[in-house]
Amino acid sequence: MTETLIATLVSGLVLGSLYALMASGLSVVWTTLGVFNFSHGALMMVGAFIAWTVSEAAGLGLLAGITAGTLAAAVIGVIIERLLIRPFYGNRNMLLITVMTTLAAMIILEKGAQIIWGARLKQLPRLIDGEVSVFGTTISAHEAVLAVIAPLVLIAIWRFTVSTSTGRSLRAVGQNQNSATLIGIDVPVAFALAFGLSAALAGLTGALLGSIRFITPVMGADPLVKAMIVVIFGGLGSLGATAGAAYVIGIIEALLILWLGLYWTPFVLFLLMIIVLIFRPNGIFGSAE
Amino acid sequence: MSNPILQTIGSCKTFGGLKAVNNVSFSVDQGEIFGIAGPNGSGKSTLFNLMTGIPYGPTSGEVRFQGNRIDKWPAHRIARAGLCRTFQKDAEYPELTADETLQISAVYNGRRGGREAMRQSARVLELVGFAAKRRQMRSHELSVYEKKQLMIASALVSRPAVLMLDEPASGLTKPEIAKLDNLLIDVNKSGVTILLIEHVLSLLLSVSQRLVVLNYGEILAEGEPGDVVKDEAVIEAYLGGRG
Amino acid sequence: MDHLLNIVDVTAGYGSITILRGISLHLDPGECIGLFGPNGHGKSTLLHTISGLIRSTSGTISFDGTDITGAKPPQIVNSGLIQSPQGNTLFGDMQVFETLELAAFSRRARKDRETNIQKVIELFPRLGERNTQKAKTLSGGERQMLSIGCALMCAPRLLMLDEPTLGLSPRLKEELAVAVGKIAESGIPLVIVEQDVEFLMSLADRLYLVEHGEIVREIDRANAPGHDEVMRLYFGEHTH
Amino acid sequence: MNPALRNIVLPLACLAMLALVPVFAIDGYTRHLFVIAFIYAIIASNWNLSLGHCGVFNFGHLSFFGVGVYTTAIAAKTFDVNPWLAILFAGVTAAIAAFLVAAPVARLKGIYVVLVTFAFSQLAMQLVLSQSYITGGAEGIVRIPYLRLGDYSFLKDYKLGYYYVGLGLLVISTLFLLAVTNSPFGKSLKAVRDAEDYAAARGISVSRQRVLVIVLSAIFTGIAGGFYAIYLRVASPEVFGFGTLSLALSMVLIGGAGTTYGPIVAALALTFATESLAGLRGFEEARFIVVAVAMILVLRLAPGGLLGLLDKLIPEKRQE
Amino acid sequence: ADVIKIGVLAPVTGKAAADGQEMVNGAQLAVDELNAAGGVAGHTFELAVGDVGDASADAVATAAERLLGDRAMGAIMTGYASGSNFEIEMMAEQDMVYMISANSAQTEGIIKPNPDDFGTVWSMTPSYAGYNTEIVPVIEGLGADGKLTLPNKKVAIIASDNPYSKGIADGMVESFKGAGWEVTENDLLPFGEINDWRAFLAKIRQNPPAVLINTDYVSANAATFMTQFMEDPTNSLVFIQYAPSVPEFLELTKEKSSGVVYNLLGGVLNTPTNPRAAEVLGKYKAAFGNEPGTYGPALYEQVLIYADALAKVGDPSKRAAIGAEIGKTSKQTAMGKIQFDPATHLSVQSNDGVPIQFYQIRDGERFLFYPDQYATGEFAQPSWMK
Ligand SMILES: Nc1ncnc2c1ncn2[C@@H]1O[C@H](COP(=O)(O)OP(=O)(O)OP(=O)(O)O)[C@@H](O)[C@H]1O
Ligand SMILES: Nc1ncnc2c1ncn2[C@@H]1O[C@H](COP(=O)(O)OP(=O)(O)OP(=O)(O)O)[C@@H](O)[C@H]1O
Ligand SMILES: [Mg+2]
Ligand SMILES: [Mg+2]
Repeated sequence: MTETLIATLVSGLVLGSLYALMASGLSVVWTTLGVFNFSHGALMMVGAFIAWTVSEAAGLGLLAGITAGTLAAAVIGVIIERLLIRPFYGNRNMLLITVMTTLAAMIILEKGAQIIWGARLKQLPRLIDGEVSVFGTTISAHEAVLAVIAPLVLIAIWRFTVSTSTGRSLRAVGQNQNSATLIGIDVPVAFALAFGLSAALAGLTGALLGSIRFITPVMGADPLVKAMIVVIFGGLGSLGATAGAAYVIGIIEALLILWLGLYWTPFVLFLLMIIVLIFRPNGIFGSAE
Repeated sequence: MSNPILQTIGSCKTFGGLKAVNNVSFSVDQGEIFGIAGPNGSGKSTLFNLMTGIPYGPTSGEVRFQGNRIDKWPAHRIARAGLCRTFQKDAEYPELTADETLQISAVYNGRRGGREAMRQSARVLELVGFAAKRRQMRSHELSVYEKKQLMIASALVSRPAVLMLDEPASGLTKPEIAKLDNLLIDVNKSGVTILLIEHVLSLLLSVSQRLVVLNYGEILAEGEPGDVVKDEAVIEAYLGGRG
Repeated sequence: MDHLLNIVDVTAGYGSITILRGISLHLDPGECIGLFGPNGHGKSTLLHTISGLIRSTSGTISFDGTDITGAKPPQIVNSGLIQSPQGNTLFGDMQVFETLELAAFSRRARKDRETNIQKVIELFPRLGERNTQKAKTLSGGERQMLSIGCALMCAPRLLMLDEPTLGLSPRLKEELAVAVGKIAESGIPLVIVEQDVEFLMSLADRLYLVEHGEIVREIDRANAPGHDEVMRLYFGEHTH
Repeated sequence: MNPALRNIVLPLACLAMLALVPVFAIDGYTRHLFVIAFIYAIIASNWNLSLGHCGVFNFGHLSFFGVGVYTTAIAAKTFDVNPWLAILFAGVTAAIAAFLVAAPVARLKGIYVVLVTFAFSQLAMQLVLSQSYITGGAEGIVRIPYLRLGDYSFLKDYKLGYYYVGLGLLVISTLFLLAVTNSPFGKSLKAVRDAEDYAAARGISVSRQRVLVIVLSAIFTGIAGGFYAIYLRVASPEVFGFGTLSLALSMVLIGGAGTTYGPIVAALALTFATESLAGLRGFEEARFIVVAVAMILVLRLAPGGLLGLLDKLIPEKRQE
Repeated sequence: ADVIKIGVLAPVTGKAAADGQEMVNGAQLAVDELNAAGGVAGHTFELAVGDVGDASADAVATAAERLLGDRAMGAIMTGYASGSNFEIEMMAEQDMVYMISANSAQTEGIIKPNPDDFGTVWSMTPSYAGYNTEIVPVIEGLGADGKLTLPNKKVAIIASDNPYSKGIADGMVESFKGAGWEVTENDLLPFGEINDWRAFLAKIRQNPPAVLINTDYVSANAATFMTQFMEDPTNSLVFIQYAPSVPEFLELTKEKSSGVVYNLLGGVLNTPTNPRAAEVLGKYKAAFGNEPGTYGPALYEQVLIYADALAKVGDPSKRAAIGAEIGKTSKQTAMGKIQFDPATHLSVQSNDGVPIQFYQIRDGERFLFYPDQYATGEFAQPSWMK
């Protein structure tokens, strides 16, 4: 019994780390710019495909692949910001319109990827092959690595946005562009920066996912939903909240799978979330006004 | 002869450690103009908030209005009961015109039919001196002053028993303040009780019949405006040298 | 003519509406000018245009000899032309101190950030007390203080205050007057938009009366019409 | 352009044209496209009521449609209720479902609503899939009875009947929306959307308006779902899928959130735009890209939506 | 000579695009071949594609309507277009020739009540009943022949919540119970992407069965299942429904899938005794450069069967007649000998008609080991089993 429980907790942590990675980028643009980027999943997909092309097709090795994927996603992110977000700053319906434009971006990226790479599944090799045993439960070494990388990445971004002047300027721009401008922040640059950062995270996540899931044009859909859930559920306040939520959801999910089986887990998970949000309308870690 | 229409009894509002309003009790008589002054951050607006339940009620203490305890009522119910406030930050419905803004206030309070509501709106807008030619403009295009006018008008059109104004004169020119002065007197004559938060002394002192001064969330002084402004503590905390 | 700030025949507005109809004014080093006039007649719009938030449709604005018409706001701020906007809400979810630190954003400002913060706190002790509170929960007056504080953090070489006394208690008004006086003495030239004419006259060397987006009257200390004159101007025009 | 022209003459003219379409479009395919477009137009314009007018980010709107689809399907197939009645039932059940969602949502702000409503639609889908003995699970319900009037079968005449039923529903739904949005209630929605506290301070109950608007937006969405089921004679879980959602959403936003006719125009435009490209071989993915790009262009040229674009072309002279 | 359009209703975009594009390719192959041979009865052919995308009812209906609306349309082919096959109705209402290669349960459900209304609709796949029953005798047979040592008489089954997987799983449970086996696990998963089978596998490892069955036919899921099973394999024979037949499954799992067993009904019968299959596969590979799964060859054969019927009738507009002709088909195809059951319009399953084929994957090779008359190799005990 206890070892199954430990096994569950371990896989919960791994899940949590994955979710944290998926959500962190989304959280960055959301908490800074108040833009909900529906192309975030697609950016992961692009990262994965580029990584695959560089690493497998071109045979330059996995690390080169991952780097390329991250960078490529970042570039595309900046382009998306420039063409699909920037024109709508200050529009009263900005949130809604950008939902639409980023959805459009998602479509373009997914269909584009299908034209370029075709519909057949692809997969990357793992960072480290084989399994490691944590507290007597075997998980793939690759996922173990992810579980370590995720928190590090999160802490890095968090430090950046709260305690560096640049990081703060991103938050400022999101909250009041006029004031930001009046203290000399270059709003467009800030927006581009935030978006590039977020997209880079997406690309990295995608490239890492590409080794444990299959790379297809629509592979981003599920992570996007997960990320959305985590970000909102955590409370839109901060990255900390996002990370917290990621692990909470991960572990709850694992436990539910253990007790209810895979079939009813999503159902109950959603139910739980609705209930929590009814009682904590600003998310589990959101600061109550 | 005093018949209080609005009372707070030991009202408190705390934010974490901070006691923004600390055990404040006073009562406002039917038909008077009641002034509230105090240094910045002394809890005036918070007092309005907890009385109107927007966005929060008191942490503890009672609020009584026309004999009922209202501190647990939802905000809109309090408003309909006739406790109508304005905000310190200018608030507006960006996409609605002045007419529409007033129309909904009228309908959701007096529950009067659309046409009647329109007539009312026109009257009130004129009363507050809102330029007729601007009535069809969307609120977000209005100037700061016009937004203020509109906010007061929308309060008046919902036939309040008590009108609560949070710094209506801030940012107004002398002439505008003069107009506001007259307006308040007229409204008050028509039987509306007025609560007035104001830093513009000329206005505050000329209209209010009674005055409380808050400091650090507590009542520092209360009474005839004339006397209150002579109070040493008030001068020290609020008025400063000019007196 | 080497005015520090020189505005020649500027027109500007929002979309199809023109607000400023050919405004010209100037300010010399070490000088302090005041703008007053009825609400909604374009004072804030003028400041916005100077800061580059709104593009002027014609006319030229030059600061410190260089033409900044249509320059980008960050450039303008970097050159030390700072504005504290009207009724500002600042960054709702940021704490008071964070905001002040951030305000020293331009390279020029960043180097003496710490000393400036101290200055601001001296000026508004209240901000010290509230240092970790979120801006959106500050009281009206506190917000006003923070807004001015930010402007000071930007290491201004010319400071524009839009209705700085808005919502300040009488006592604080006095203190602010003193403070602004100090700022002026410290050699920073000022443009002050203000409704409280006493406040204005106690500080400004020259006053401009703004109406319908035009300068209708310039009042100089020299040919000072005196307080009542100004008042009359004021009451005189209010039937329009 | 002149408001009267814009709000009355133009729509009536369009309606007249739509009424005449079947005279020229005699083939089932074109008419089918119109029917589908009408259904999406109803979904989008009603969604716009909660999303555009009241700012409630209800991402569960399509699940009201789904509820409608299955209500009618089950009523007509399993309990052989008359299809016409079954379609009306859909409106009722959808409204009830909407009330269930609205209750928790009413207290939530902005983006949080997205999560709860999205979660709700997922729950709905899971229920449909798991209760396969009622809903047919992933297989769905097929061979649903079709519409008849007397002994006239709507399967005849290349969908002529369905065309006019669809158009009729769209007209009724639009009149309903116009009535709502022009009423003080409609105005109060915008107030609640833009300034909650202010609205509350003027006696408007924020949560009540939210609940109401969600329920109202569900009625015709559900009916449209019912019609969809009867028309295609199938109910399958894909209606809860993300594809339909994003399509409808794009119609709302391209049409212009907050306008009544916008989403309808967009629905027709998008349906035919996508379809006109659908025939091309080897162009299957590219066609989505083209449409997406078109969407972006519209949004950039007219953030106010298609109708906004119309106003730009024919600028209305503003009264100073 | 005029041109007859042949419609392909397929998920060319979206999740199932890989299948969809293979369907189109298969049909294209046949059409090119027919045209090269100068057409049929003086008609040449042209392909028209109707994309059903995510298979939402209106997408399917719209695509179908577009094809149906085309006056030159002679027949419509598909592997599968919707989960429910509801489009069969639309086809039948207009006497459109419509041939399907999957979802035979749904097809049967719609047609069986009154087959005469569906004279033009025919399914290349036989009833799936075989999937439910055949597995038990085959496995027990292996045991009896000593090719496989069964540690116990336990079986664990996991299915995904869609009619295909669920139906087959239920059927298997019946058969195994009937044969006196103990069903230790019988789990159901939500239909869709499954990235983590470990919870289920954990239970398996608690109580290892002799046979472990997964009826989730999505190749990605199956591949994940296989890799995660191999992280810590138990002493069980692994059987996966359909998925291993998809070429990618091999590419994805590589050596990890060595030993897994699957079966096919109406799949390509690639064996020396049916040279037809090798020929078709060869053509496909030559034309499109990759190994097809089932749908490429299936649609290729569908088009040719239609062409034969057309050749007999002559006039493409006599679709009812053509439908009837198709019904009479008796032809050796890549899937074996096709004959249709007039009661259900499904092809008939039998060892010398369309057989059920059992395969084992070993070192990246597929070995057909049952029925014996088609066998291309012996079954060998998987390396992870003792
Ligand atoms: N939501 C909140 N969270 C924390 N502190 C708050 C909150 N709202 C108000 N405060 C604090 O409570 C005190 C009283 O605020 P209030 O707005 O009532 O002051 P005020 O008297 O209206 O001042 P002013 O005249 O400047 O408007 C202030 O110090 C303010 O910072
Ligand atoms: N965003 C906007 N869109 C359209 N018109 C605007 C906008 N902002 C301001 N205006 C108009 O510009 C005119 C001038 O506004 P401005 O704020 O400059 O006046 P002001 O002199 O600063 O008044 P106040 O003393 O009240 O601040 C007003 O009539 C106002 O209606
Ligand atoms: Mg206040
Ligand atoms: Mg101003």
